[in-house]
Amino acid sequence: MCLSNSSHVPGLFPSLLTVSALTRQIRSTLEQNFPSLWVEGEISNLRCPSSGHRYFTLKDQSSQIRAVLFRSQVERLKFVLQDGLEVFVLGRVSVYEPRGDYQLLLEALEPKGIGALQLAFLQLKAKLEAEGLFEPARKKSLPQYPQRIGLVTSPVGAAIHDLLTIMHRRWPFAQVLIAPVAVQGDEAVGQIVGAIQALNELGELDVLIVGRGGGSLEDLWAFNEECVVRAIASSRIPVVSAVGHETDVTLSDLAADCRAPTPSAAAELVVPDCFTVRHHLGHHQVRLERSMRSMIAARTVRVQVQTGRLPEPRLMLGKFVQQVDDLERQLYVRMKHWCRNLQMRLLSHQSAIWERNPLYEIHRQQRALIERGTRLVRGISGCILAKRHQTELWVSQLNQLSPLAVLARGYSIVHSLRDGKVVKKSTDVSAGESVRARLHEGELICLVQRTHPPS
Amino acid sequence: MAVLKFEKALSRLETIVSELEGGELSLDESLKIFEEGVKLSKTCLKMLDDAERKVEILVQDKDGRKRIQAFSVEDSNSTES
Amino acid sequence: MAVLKFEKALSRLETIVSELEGGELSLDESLKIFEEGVKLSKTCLKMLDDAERKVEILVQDKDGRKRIQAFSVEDSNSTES
Amino acid sequence: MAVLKFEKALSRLETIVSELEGGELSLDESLKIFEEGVKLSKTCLKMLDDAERKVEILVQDKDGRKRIQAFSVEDSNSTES
Amino acid sequence: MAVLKFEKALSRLETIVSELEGGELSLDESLKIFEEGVKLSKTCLKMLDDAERKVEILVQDKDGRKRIQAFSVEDSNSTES
Amino acid sequence: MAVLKFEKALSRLETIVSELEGGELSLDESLKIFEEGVKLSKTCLKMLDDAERKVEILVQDKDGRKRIQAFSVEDSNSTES
Amino acid sequence: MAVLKFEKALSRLETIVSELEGGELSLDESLKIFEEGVKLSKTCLKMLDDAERKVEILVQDKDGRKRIQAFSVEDSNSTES
Repeated sequence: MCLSNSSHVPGLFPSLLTVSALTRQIRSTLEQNFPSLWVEGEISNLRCPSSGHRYFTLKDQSSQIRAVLFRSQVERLKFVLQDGLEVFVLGRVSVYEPRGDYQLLLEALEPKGIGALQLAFLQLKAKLEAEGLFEPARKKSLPQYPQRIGLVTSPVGAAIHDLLTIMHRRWPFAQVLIAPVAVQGDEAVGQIVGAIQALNELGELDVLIVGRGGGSLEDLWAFNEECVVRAIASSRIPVVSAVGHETDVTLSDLAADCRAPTPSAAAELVVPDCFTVRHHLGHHQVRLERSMRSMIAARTVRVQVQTGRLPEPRLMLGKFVQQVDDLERQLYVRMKHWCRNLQMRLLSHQSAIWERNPLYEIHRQQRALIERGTRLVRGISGCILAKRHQTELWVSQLNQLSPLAVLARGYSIVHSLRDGKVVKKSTDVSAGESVRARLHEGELICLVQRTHPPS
Repeated sequence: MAVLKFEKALSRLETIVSELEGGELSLDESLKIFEEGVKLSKTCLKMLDDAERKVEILVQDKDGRKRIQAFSVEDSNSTES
Repeated sequence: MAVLKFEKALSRLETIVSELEGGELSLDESLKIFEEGVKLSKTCLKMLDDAERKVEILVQDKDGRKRIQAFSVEDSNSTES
Repeated sequence: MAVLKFEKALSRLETIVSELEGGELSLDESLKIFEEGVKLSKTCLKMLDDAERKVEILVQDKDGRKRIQAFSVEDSNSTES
Repeated sequence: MAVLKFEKALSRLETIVSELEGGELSLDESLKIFEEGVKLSKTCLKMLDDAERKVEILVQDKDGRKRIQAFSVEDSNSTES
Repeated sequence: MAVLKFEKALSRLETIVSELEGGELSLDESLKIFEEGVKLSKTCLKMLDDAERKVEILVQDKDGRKRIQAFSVEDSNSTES
Repeated sequence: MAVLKFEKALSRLETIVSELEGGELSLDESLKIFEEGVKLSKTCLKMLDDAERKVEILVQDKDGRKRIQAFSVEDSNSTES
């Protein structure tokens, strides 16, 4: 501003000049001789003060010149100035009077070698990359089965037609909300950013598709604009970018959670195939049922196995029956044994009694008795015999003394029959009496005829 | 059920299938989640069957108020053609 | 009985089988747990039958029918192989 | 008699056998406890018969019967193989 | 006679044996206690017979029969083996 | 005769023998006592015979028979020896 | 006679035998005590015979006899085994 003011002051004193006058002359001279012209050089010593102007030195191998790019121009630049950038600049030569520095006042600035858009693209990409906007970690995963899908694109044209057609064919289930935007031109950036934000505010959307059909770099440029890229990156709803053709990658593509080369591709990417899903569901149902049935079957087998292991009642009880049988048998055996024991004892007593029966004693007594009987008989016999001997002794003596011997010698004894007296004198009897005369053998009965007196 | 997202349903279904296939569940639990799974799967299928094509467009009124209205593909076609 | 869980019942059945196999029990105890075991086994089988029926019912509607037969074949094949 | 436990009866029977074995009893006493023992053993056997009948009934339920036999066969096969 | 205990009889028998062995008795007394002894021993044998018969009867009813024979066989086998 | 004791008779006989030996008697008296003596001696012998017979009879009782013969034999033997 | 004890009779018999052997008795007395002696001896013999018969009857009791043989056999068997 100051420079432009001084350039309108004419020079009055050629010989003696004030610094200001000279400077003013130099300035006008320079400005007249060096109208707008293109200069090629490399940016260095770039300063970016808060005024928004850019100050730097343009240099080549051997020379350098100061250059200023005013804020209005800066704002029009797609790319960002930086040291070392080879540029073509369009500007006028002028002098900054307070310092006497001459400098180029730039009207335009183009990067050397590549286009400005290209450069801007690269610069923004580098910047956003440095910020980590494109980090895979930031990327949200897309819903597999989106119900509500937001479309940020132009409501007219083949792109949206194809997209809707494909989407409905694959996923009739989807509800689509179109946020119509201009996809190129001055309004595009603002509308796109606004639409993204509006759809985010609406909520209930599962995924956004932001994009347009193919076009030139310029056509697609809105999707390289920083605020669009940032809007995409900061969307709470996952964003699928679908810009242009396959070869064109925009910064929006990089910032989006997923990139589809074309809107049609985005449709296929965002929604699943309905047939596949049905199949998937069916498969799940099969697996559900199969696992449930196999679980039931496995449990049934387990129960059956356990049930099979339950003992046969007869076997289970058999043990107890055996116990009882065994005890009963023992009982019987013991009792029999006990009875037998008693029997043995009894029999031993019995045989002892038997052995000591009184028969022996009886027989002994019998023998003793017989012996006594013998002695008894012998005793009486002896007694009788003794008496017989004695008797016989006396009898024999008697016989020896028998008076019958006298008779034997011829004597006889006469007894009176009348009185039985022995007749010793003839007078003892009278004639006519009878007498008996005893002879040695026999007797005589005699009649006394006469008596003779003793002589 | 309307608020249940299809995806949530399907995900739950998948969890259920895994759990059932894992075989670590009790019979009761299995039956319960099996029932849930079958219902989910049917619900999902029904959702697919019942799906109606719905396309809307977000429009801005003169006074800047946003509004959603139906949009037909034919519209876009017709404008194109 | 309804509150008795299948797994608890099966586990109890297993315990009973072990105890019966151990053979350390008194007659009364044996009888008691044998009876319990038989009842448990029946209960378990009934629960499984019920579960199977429930599965059938859950699975067999409208278009479910066909699918189940298909499943069954598939299932039996898979166990055979 | 129903309240007499099998084990108690069996234990009494064992005591009786021991006492008979000891041989300290009189013939009368022996006979008396022998008689008691025989009755006990019959009681025990009757209890076992009753128990068996009861258990058979438990096991021979309608479809229970078959199943258990089936199990047995299955079981024996599985142990053979 | 019924009130005479077996053991008392046996003890009396023992006394009789001792007295008979002592040989201090008169013929009459000997005869008397010998007779008593013989009668006692017969009585005792009868009591044992009765006891044994009772044992058999107790053991041998209905199904008892078989079992006892089984026991006997078993017993003899077990002692043989 | 019955009242006459054997010993008295024998004594009388002895007296008679003595008187006869004395020779103081008349022939007639002698004859008389001699005759008495003869009678006495017969009586005595008869008494002895009677006694022997009585012994025989006493010994030869019904059941005694055998035994008595034994005695007799024994007797004869013993007298022989 | 029944009250006459055997031993007393025997003792009396002995006295009689001694007296007879003493030879101091008159024939009458001898005969008398001989008769007594014979009677005593017969009585005693009868007593002995009776006792013998009684013993034999006691000993030769049918049942008793057999049993003893049976026992003996059994006994010998049991001791053999």
